Amino acid sequence: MRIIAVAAGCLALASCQTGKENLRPAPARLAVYSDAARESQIQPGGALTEPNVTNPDYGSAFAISEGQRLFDWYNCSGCHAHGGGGIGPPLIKTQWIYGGEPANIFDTIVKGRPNGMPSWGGRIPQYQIWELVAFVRSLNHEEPTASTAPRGDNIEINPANITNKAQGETK
Amino acid sequence: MSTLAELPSPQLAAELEAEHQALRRVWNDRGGFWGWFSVTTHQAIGMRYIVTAFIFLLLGGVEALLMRFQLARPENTLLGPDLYNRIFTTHGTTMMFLFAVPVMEGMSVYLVPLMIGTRNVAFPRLNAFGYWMYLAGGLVLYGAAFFNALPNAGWFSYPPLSGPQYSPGKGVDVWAQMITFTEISAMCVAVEIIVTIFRMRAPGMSLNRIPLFCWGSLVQSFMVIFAMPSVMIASTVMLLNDRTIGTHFVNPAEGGDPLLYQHVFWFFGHPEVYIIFIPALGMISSILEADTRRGVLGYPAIVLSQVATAFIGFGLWVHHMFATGLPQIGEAYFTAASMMIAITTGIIIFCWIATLWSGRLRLTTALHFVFGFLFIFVIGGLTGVMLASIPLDLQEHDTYFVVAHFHYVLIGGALFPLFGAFHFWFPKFTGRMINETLGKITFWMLFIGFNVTFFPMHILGLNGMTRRIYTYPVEMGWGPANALATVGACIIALGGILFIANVLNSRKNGKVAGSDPWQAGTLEWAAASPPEPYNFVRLPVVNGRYPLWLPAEERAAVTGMRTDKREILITASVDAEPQFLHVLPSTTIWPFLAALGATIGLVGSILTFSWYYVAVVLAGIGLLGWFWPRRPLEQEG
Amino acid sequence: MKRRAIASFFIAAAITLNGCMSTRQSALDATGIEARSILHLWWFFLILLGTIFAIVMILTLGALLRRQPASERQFVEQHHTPPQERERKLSRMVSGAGVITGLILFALIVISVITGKSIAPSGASNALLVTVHGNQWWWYFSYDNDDASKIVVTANELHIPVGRPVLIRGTSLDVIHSFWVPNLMGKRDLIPSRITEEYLTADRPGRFRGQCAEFCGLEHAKMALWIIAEPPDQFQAWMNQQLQPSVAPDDPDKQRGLQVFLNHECIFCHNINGTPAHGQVAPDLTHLASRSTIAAGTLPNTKGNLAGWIADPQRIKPGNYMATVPLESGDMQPLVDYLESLK
Amino acid sequence: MTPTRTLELSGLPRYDISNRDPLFFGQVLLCCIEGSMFCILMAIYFYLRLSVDVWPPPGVQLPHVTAPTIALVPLFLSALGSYWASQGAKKNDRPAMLVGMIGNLILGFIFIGLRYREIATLNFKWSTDAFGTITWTILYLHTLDVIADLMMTVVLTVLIALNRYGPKQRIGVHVDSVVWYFLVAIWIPMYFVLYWGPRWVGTP
Repeated sequence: MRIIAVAAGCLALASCQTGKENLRPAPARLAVYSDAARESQIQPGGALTEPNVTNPDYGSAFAISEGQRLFDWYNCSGCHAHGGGGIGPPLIKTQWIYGGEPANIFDTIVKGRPNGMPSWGGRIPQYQIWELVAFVRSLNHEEPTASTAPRGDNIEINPANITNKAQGETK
Repeated sequence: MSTLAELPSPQLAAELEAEHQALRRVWNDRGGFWGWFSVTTHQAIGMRYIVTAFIFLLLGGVEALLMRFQLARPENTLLGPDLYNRIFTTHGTTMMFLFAVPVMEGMSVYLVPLMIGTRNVAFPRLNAFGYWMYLAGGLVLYGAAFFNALPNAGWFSYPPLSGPQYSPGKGVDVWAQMITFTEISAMCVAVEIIVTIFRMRAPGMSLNRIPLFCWGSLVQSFMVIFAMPSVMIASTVMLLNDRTIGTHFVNPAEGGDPLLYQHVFWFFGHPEVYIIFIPALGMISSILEADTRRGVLGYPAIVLSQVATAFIGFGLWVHHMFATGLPQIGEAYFTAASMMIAITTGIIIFCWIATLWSGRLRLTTALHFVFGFLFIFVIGGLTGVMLASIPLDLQEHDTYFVVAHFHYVLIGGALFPLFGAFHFWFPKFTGRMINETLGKITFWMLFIGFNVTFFPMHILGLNGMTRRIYTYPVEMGWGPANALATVGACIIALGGILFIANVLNSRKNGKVAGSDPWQAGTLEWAAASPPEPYNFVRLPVVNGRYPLWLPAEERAAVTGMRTDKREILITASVDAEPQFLHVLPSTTIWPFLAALGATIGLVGSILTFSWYYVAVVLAGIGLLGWFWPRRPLEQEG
Repeated sequence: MKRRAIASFFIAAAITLNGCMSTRQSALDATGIEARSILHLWWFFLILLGTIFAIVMILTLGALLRRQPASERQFVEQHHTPPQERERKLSRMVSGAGVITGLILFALIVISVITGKSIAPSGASNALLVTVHGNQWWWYFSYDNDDASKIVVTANELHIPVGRPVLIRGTSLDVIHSFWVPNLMGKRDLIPSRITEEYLTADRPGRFRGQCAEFCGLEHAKMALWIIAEPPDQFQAWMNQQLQPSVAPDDPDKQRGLQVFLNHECIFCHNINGTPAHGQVAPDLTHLASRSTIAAGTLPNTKGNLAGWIADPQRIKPGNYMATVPLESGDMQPLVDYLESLK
Repeated sequence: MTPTRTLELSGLPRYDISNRDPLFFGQVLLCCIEGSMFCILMAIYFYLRLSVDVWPPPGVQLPHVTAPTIALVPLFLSALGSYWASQGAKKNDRPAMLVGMIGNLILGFIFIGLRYREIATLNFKWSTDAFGTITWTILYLHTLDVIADLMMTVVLTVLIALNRYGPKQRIGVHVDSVVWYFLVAIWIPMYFVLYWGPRWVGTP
């Protein structure tokens, strides 16, 4: 029985964040960083360039999955593919041009970067940026395995493919 | 030992008393803390199954009440969508996997050795292992509640909704692994029940003399053997691996198919209904025999119908998938097969009605439940015929009509017989009579409450109320019928409380029952109430289908078996001629330890695949201890 | 408690009967050709099976209530079986009942297969082809047309002409959904990577509600749709109007509303023809104001509701994918004014 | 009411090392469970095969056929070892049991070695696509079963070698051989499905 308790404890450690679902973001998490080009350190929610800012969504399977959806919906995959890169740099890697800490990725999304990465500040609220950060980091196994999906369910985004398939053609 | 007092010769009485003492020494389980984990007698384990399953019934019932309160009025905000989804998933899962199947298994484990006249099941340690796995599975599911990881994708968890992307978190993994636990347990019981019935019947109990309840258990066990692997594949292999290591069984982007899961799941899921229902048929037959004072009319017809039901039951899984738009010719076949099953169940019911007509009725609580069963189950069966018709199914599928249908079939077809059986065998389980007046009040509360709850759901379904919705707008007009259903659910709950109170009270204060309070005909009533751990001082010899209804001078018993070992008699599979003697293992802690090892590994594997290896190694160590020969070794020769 | 229960029961009964009069969402109130043939089959089944149920119950109660002769009683108590002759007679009756059951079921199978054939998808030449995509938790509809510029796309509300068969060709882009408008036709699952089809034909004008019938996640309960059946000329007029690009904002307030729309997250997901907004993952808003509900049938389409929905979608439909977009004070009114002008 | 008439059975044998033992029945039922699992997996294989045009999908090599075909030889021969051991068990012939089981073990581990080599050279993983998934699953589960039964044989061999055995262990040897026959037999259809199936009914 004690061993079960220990095993349950391990499960608890790994999944207390895993199971968390914030369906309705708290008002504080709705902040939008409208001043995308600003270089000042003072921002709502604390100094973001500080590399030791932790992602409030760290380890949340729900947030990672939301981030995965937004990654497609906001067409990040248009440039970065599904993490492999294309027009934009690949996101599955060890070398980060602008830093790979949560705060750096957050900063990159908010401010944009030269050579094509648009600034998402002013458009999407803080909570979604953190979800995207969590997803991007999960691509590099920097989120707990227990909260990361091993594969997506990216059923053809383009419905035309399905029609073709139904008519007997292969993709 | 009231039975000994009636014996003719004092010398024989002394002999029997000595055998009884010796058997008691050999068969009594060890006491103490570790002794509790080492039990291997079938009465103890059967009772643990039954009690544990009733606790899960209680939990599932509380969940049902919560859902009913949420739906009692339109736009209710008692439970949010997330909590509601988790609760209905847990309710369905609990009722199917942690209550209905295990409780039927528990009844079989307890009653089958008594009814066929032997001392234990064929594999007592496997039996213990199966129980511990079942308990662990239940604890895993409910333990997950503390980690916000209750499953939320429905009790059949269709992908892609239950897949890695649309069900983040560990809920569905917990669900899938819980299935592994309960299926291992079900398979353990199935194997030992089949072997027990085939190899360990009392001398003379040829196949055509097996009590109908045992036929039910036998058919059910065979169904478990062939159906349960399918759900292991669906949940553990397909779903869990898709979710944890990225396989593509159901991922259409890489050549998988979400419908494949549905096929594999329902290839198990439909037989599952009969796995629950067929033992209940056996219970009804047993109650009827005792309370009509006659053997059931058409014994061969009932047996063959049960077997046929089992066979057909494997051929109609697609009727759960009519709305998915499969090819028409196949659908017509599945319509026909689904309706055919009404013939076999119909014949069984006609046999029972004929039995009732020609018997001498004794209106016990148990017989009340049989009548309740007939009313409810016939409605459920007839709505089932409707659902087998594709056009009607297209309208009724996944609505409250289906919810009503399967509650009529499962509560009517399994829970009512089970409650009847529990009242009927209560004296055997506890040695005391259950209070019949309270029992009848319980029956009426359950019967009325049930119909008030579920009958309006037929109408709700036809009026477009779909399954698994956590709320509905006022304009739909579903409010009153839902309110009524909630009232009915409260009546059921009160009936349940009364039942528990009656059981607890009668256990202490009921009238002492004696070995055969109902003057029934089958062997379990020849054992003491409650049975001694070895069941019979001397194994009975059987000369007819209802041995206890034969004149006393025609009865016989086996002598010459050792009383210093847990020895049982192996008889021929068909005609039950004695073949050889066989020693069963004694109490042992190893099944518990093996189950514990498997549990640790399987729980870990919810997080990471490699924990399966831990499960294999730990369970392997458990099995090693389990099978390691004890000194002194069995003598040769 | 009891009186309330009785009262509610009568209300429920009254509603059931009443259901046949109005066009509430119900399989018992068929307004389409397909639904009607299913309904006829249903009444046939109900009457036949109801009779069988009554007979079985009479037989059961007969066993309970009949007065048993003392001789018979004694015989059973003694021999644990009735006299042989009686047993044989009962067995014959059981066999007879079994045979009759078989015959009735055979008839039911035949009639059910025939009905099934009559409603099954087969090539109706003049059918209107509509593609439906189930999404978590809304419906995408597009009217097929060889000319790509004439494809009408809408969401959650489907207009169909009365009397003309409509071929619903569906799939899903996320999880399995099920398309169901009970007044018109049974349900059809929408399955990722598969195409499923069904025909429905409205035989009178009206508004018919449907909803998703396959559990599809958090907001499965709030995934409704409306089918509006109209006479063909009205339907054509509606189509023509839907083909127009969106109404350009004609006053500063609405112009500001459009700017708010374009400058916020809205633009990533929603499409409004005639503006730069071309998001494809959420309902098309080009003619939002022509629809009667928002959020997949969750709320009536009014300015107040729309404002409430935009301000806090997670309160109204917790878990849905509409982002909570923080707006500056003063932005909401123009935005709502603009959206509600998109006739 | 214990009856007075008796059936005297003290002369019955105390065990029977044959297919009449309950353990044999139980093991046959466990094999039925395993067998239905593998049948369902093969059904899944064909279901997935039939739902695509190209099998295996582009970019995936067929599993090599040579190594698994060679591996059939030790597999079949090892069944003879099992048979030898089970005959020995029935006759209580300790050397025969030992020879049979050790032979079975050696050949069994050769088979596992070849299986390991084969798996190591597959150019796809379970996470590549549906073809990889089902092929890996069948291979993995069968390998796991074979290893589990070999472990059981190791334990029994040790017991017999230590002379620490009685009738129960002899029945164990007999039943162990039955399991091995099952694992050999069930592999035959799966061998054809996995290696020849895609070659005969796959796309050229």
